Amino acid sequence: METITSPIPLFACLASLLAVIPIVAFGKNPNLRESFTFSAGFAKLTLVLLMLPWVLDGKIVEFTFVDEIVKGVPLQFRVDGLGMLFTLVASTLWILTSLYAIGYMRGAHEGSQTRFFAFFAVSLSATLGVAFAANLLTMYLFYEMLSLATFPLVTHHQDREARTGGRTYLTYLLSTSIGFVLPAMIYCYWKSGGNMDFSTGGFLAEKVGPTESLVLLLLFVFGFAKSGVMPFHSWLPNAMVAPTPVSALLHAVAVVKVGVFCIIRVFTGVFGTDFLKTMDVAVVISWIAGFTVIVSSLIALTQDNLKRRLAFSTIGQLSYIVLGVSLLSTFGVTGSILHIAMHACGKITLFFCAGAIYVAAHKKYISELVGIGRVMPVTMSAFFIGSLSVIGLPVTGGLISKFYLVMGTMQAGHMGLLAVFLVSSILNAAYFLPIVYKAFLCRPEESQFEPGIKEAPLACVVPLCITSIMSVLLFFFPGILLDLASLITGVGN
Amino acid sequence: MKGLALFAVAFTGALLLYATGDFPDWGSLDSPANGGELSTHYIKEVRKETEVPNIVTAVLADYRGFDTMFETVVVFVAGIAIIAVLRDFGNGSRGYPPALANNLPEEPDLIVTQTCNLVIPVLQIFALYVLAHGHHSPGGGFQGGVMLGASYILIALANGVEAAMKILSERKILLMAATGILIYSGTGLVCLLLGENFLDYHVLSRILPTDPIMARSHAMLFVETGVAFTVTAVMFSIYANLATRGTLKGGL
Amino acid sequence: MGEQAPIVIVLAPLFGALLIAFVGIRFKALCLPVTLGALSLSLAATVETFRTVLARGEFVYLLGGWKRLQEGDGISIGIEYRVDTISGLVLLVIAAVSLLVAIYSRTRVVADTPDRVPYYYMLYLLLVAGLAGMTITNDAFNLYVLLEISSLTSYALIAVGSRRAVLSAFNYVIMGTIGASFYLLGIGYLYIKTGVLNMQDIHAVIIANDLAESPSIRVASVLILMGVWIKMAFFPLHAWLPNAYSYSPTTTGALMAPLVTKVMIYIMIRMMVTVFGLDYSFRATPGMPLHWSNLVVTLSSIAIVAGSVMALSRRDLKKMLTYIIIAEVGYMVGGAWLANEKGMTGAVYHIVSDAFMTLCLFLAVGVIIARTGQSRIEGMNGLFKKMPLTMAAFTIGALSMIGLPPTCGFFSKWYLVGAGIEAGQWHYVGALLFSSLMNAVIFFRIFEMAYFPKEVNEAEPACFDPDAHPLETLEKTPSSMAIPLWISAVTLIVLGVFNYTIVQWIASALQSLNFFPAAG
Amino acid sequence: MEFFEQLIIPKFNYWIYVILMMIGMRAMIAKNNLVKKLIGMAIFQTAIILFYVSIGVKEGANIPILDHHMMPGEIHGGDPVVVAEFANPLPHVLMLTAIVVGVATLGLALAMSQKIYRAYGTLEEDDILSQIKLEPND
Repeated sequence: METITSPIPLFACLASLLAVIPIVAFGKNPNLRESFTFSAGFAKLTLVLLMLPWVLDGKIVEFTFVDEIVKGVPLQFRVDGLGMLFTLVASTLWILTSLYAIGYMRGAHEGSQTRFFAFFAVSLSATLGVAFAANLLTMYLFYEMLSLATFPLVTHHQDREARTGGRTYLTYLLSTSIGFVLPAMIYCYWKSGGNMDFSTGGFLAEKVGPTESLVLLLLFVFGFAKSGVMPFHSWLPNAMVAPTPVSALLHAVAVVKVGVFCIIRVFTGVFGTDFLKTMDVAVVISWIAGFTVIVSSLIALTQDNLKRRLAFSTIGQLSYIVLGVSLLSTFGVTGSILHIAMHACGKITLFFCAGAIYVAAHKKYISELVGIGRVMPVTMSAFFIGSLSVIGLPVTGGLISKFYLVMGTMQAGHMGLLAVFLVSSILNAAYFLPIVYKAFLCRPEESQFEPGIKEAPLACVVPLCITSIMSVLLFFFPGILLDLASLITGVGN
Repeated sequence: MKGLALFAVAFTGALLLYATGDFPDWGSLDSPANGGELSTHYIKEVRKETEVPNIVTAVLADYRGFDTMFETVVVFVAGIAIIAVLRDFGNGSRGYPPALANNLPEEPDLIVTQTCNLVIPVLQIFALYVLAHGHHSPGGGFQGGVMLGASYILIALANGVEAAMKILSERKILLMAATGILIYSGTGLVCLLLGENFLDYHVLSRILPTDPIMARSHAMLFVETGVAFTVTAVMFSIYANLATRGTLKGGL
Repeated sequence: MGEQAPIVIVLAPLFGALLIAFVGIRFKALCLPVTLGALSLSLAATVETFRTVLARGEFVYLLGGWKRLQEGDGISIGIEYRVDTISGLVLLVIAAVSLLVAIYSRTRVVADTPDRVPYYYMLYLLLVAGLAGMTITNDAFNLYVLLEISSLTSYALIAVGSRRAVLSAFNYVIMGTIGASFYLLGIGYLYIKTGVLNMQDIHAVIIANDLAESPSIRVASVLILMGVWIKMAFFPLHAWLPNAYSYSPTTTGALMAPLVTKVMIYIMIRMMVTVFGLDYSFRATPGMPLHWSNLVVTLSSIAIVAGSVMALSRRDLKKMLTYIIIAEVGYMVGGAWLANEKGMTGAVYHIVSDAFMTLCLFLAVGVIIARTGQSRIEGMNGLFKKMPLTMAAFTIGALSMIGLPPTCGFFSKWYLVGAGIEAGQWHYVGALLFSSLMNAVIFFRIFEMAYFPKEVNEAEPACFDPDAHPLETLEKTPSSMAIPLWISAVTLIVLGVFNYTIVQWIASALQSLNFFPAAG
Repeated sequence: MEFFEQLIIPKFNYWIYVILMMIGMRAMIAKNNLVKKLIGMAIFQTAIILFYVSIGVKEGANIPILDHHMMPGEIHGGDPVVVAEFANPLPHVLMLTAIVVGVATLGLALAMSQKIYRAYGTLEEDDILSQIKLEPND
């Protein structure tokens, strides 16, 4: 594979971080401030797109900050297919979310917007850092940075509820990353003789035994608690106290996807799927993930708060990804990688809708949404498309990733897990479709809404339309994603 | 707590006694410390290397002169530390009750003052002798300094601290103490400026009319004088501060 | 300067103190400039020395020009200075920290001790001279003298504070004297068996005469260890530290907390490595029920856990930090005794990083006290809004304490945990992680308090010792306080990113020591 | 008896120093009165001085000052120096330092105890502690 040394990954990562300075400096002038957010967003996307052709050609873009931060391990960025896909999703959705955030924050009259946009930008930088990280240490660095940068976002309202939510948030994320990932990482460093690079297809391969592997895997899977694998999931519903744009981008795309992204890296880069196949340990992870899928879906059914229901749904969907990669089959891994993108588009649509409903009608609970489709038809149509994608029904992208996941399960020969997919799909349908049903197909007298209520501001509605359209488009044109995914699995070229 | 203290003490004692069995016998000539190369070198070579018959002085002020410089600094530190901690600068330092007034007898006792007046000059001259003759007999800067300091303490005892402070005021004390160290470290610094290492006295022969070996001997006298300055000043200062609870008024 | 640089490191503060004695008493405004000048000179000399050390490997300076006997191969008859990369690093830390704190002290010393400013700065400079001298010297007894200088000055620097400070200082005198006397006694035990005082000579004689198994040397090592442990506040012997540091004036705490314990740890390492030798320190002793180094590592695990738990239970910022120091001491002692090269490297690296972490936090707390008049956690409501820059620096310090990348605290933890795994000391690894988590809880509790407004926090009415802190508060943070704070915060990240360079320096000094694989 | 002959009689100085030191140390740790603690400290430090000086003793030796006829500059200069005739000078030098340190520490500690007395009106440790308990603190 050809390697290109270029500072573009650095610039892409820094674009949003540097934007913090003008954002804070022009905090008094909201329009100017937001214009910087946008220019940073477009700059970032442009930089990412610049690298896309290289990556699709099978080349690798590298940038090294520090040659050896500890012995044998550089602080380094390396853009490969997986990182590219994730970056593409995150930076595209950031622009949309920024637009949405402007509408939402102004519509809901939130305070401290400068701080909000500043930390939002920092979070994006950290996300890109994780995506580009060339080794475990670099990844850990940005992973922790993301945990901290999102804390002020989660606790944005600075009220008592926010404090509780923020406390849970950090307790889970920090205690797991320090308690589990850090020792596991240092153990890996020691075992591998000072190498932590992802590119070699598993730097721990052949260096650890089955028991060690299992323990390390468990430490990593639970340690990257952003992935929401049970029992370390409950920070996610609690983080829903955040303003909706945060929930949308961070807790459907950036933060949680960073969690599963890290786990994918652990499987592919730390151990290597080929090495794990020689031992029968990854199936333990599969079953833990499978358990999470079912249980979280069941919990989601019982939630009345819309955002909480979405949160539990997210937990389930994340575990799809963990499950897929832990199957170790090419289809499974492909499905996992695709699902990052597909679920991102679908879930962000749903969150956007939840936020739009809140801005327009100040409703948070599902039981209050009867008949809302009549007053907010655009929003609820987008919601419908989003839920189709999450359930995995045509004509949305969710179907494709789910298809690969199911194929992967069959390829790996775990029929029990196949049942998990089936049951959970039914459950997904069961907790989403009734909302849509009641929103549109209720009798007029049942409707809880006065006709006076209108759609949310344009800045809110446009992004959610775009993301829902993207969900559909991804069904028809998944090619580029498949190409990127195949770079990792090594199939299809 | 008391039990714990007893245990700690007993444990330490047992530990120390345990090692005692391993020591060379008391007064043995060939123990590592007494018969070792270091001690032997000092005794044998001191006359060649420094021309000072008093080996203790030679080791103190030359071989280990750097130690002694910091010893003097210890004295200096004690002086300023006591001032910094205890000295009452008369502005009711932050909420403490003002220091208790000392009840002095109206008149200093005649017999005591007269006796002291007789003793003090002798004491001071003897102190100077001890200082100056430190090369050839027991004595040196510390001993001479302590005696000089004692003479001032004697003045304070007889006539009250305030009377003594008229002779040696607080400002003078501080200057004197600092001058002592300056003499010591300045001697070293001159060596350094003449191009040799700090405290390498032999190079002073370039500015003193002597050979390098005698230069060491003379330099030792300088530094001992410095020590005496500091010790004198600080001894008196400690007494004056402690005796008056930091007020420097009244006296015992 | 070149060849004379090592002595200038120590002499500059000494002459600075003398200069203050001559002119500072009358012209109080000159005290601070003199202090800054002396410390800058000292820093420059340290840098020069360190550069020479990097070029040559080590730098020997003979005081009084007394060469070793037998054309430089025999024993030393005078006192010599010896700087290698490890002591050079510690010297750099001392010089840099003391200079930063001196800048920081501009408004504080006048506020805390208005009537004794010159005395304060004299003691300050002499403390720095003592610490630097301890680090640089190669003579076991000279070390004792400088140890006493640093002790006496620190007693006084603490005791100039409130009345509680005097009491704490008194306890410190008692404990410190026991510690220093134990050290002195240990040197005596070494002297009686070896007849020399130079550290390398002691080691050579122990090896040559095969004294390692003799009871005197054993007892000497125990005494010296106990002595330095008391001085560094290693866990069961820590009782003097929290009060002494928390009731002392701001500047004193900020100077002593980063330096004194760290220098003592350096002394311990020096004793283990230079005087007794690794072979002696880490070898299993026949007839001892416990492995010598295992025992110490176990003790340090206990120290780490105990320090963290005690820190958690404090409601006063300064007190809490002092207990964290106690836990951090456990990190370093344990690391040094893990009996492998990584552990030693980690311990030395942690000396550097912990010094700056502690400095950063103490400086930040000093600013908080100056601005709010108190240091209770309850009183920190809404501080992020009131003083965002200070709190940002505090956050960096706290993150480093917790051990998050890319701060230096992460990397010292990285090396120490790695060494613990390599040595198979799982309880030590566990203790380190536990302490990280505890620090996370401790600091996020503070962040939470400072981030959320008062009505959310339901703060208890803040109560505090009226004479512990200045009651008058500043309207804005003076730049003399903000700049050192920020320099220290940035240093934390710089030290983290360039940790490998530092570690290579440390390794170059450790290279000459043949670390053998840990037994058991 | 053998025990006495081998361990105590030839080393009695060391025994005495240990006993003195333990007395001092116990006073330092366990005494309630601050000044008594300081007296203990003085005993403690003096015991160490005794120990060091004991190291330097040589049986039959004189003080470590050379006679003038041994000095090279004198008329009879260059008489041989018999090492066994002079006590070991080094411990004396070291102990001069220890004495000075002892004085300095004691002086400073006394100053502190005076200040404590001024602040609390007592030098009994438990009285002071009970006063502190009444104050608001951590």
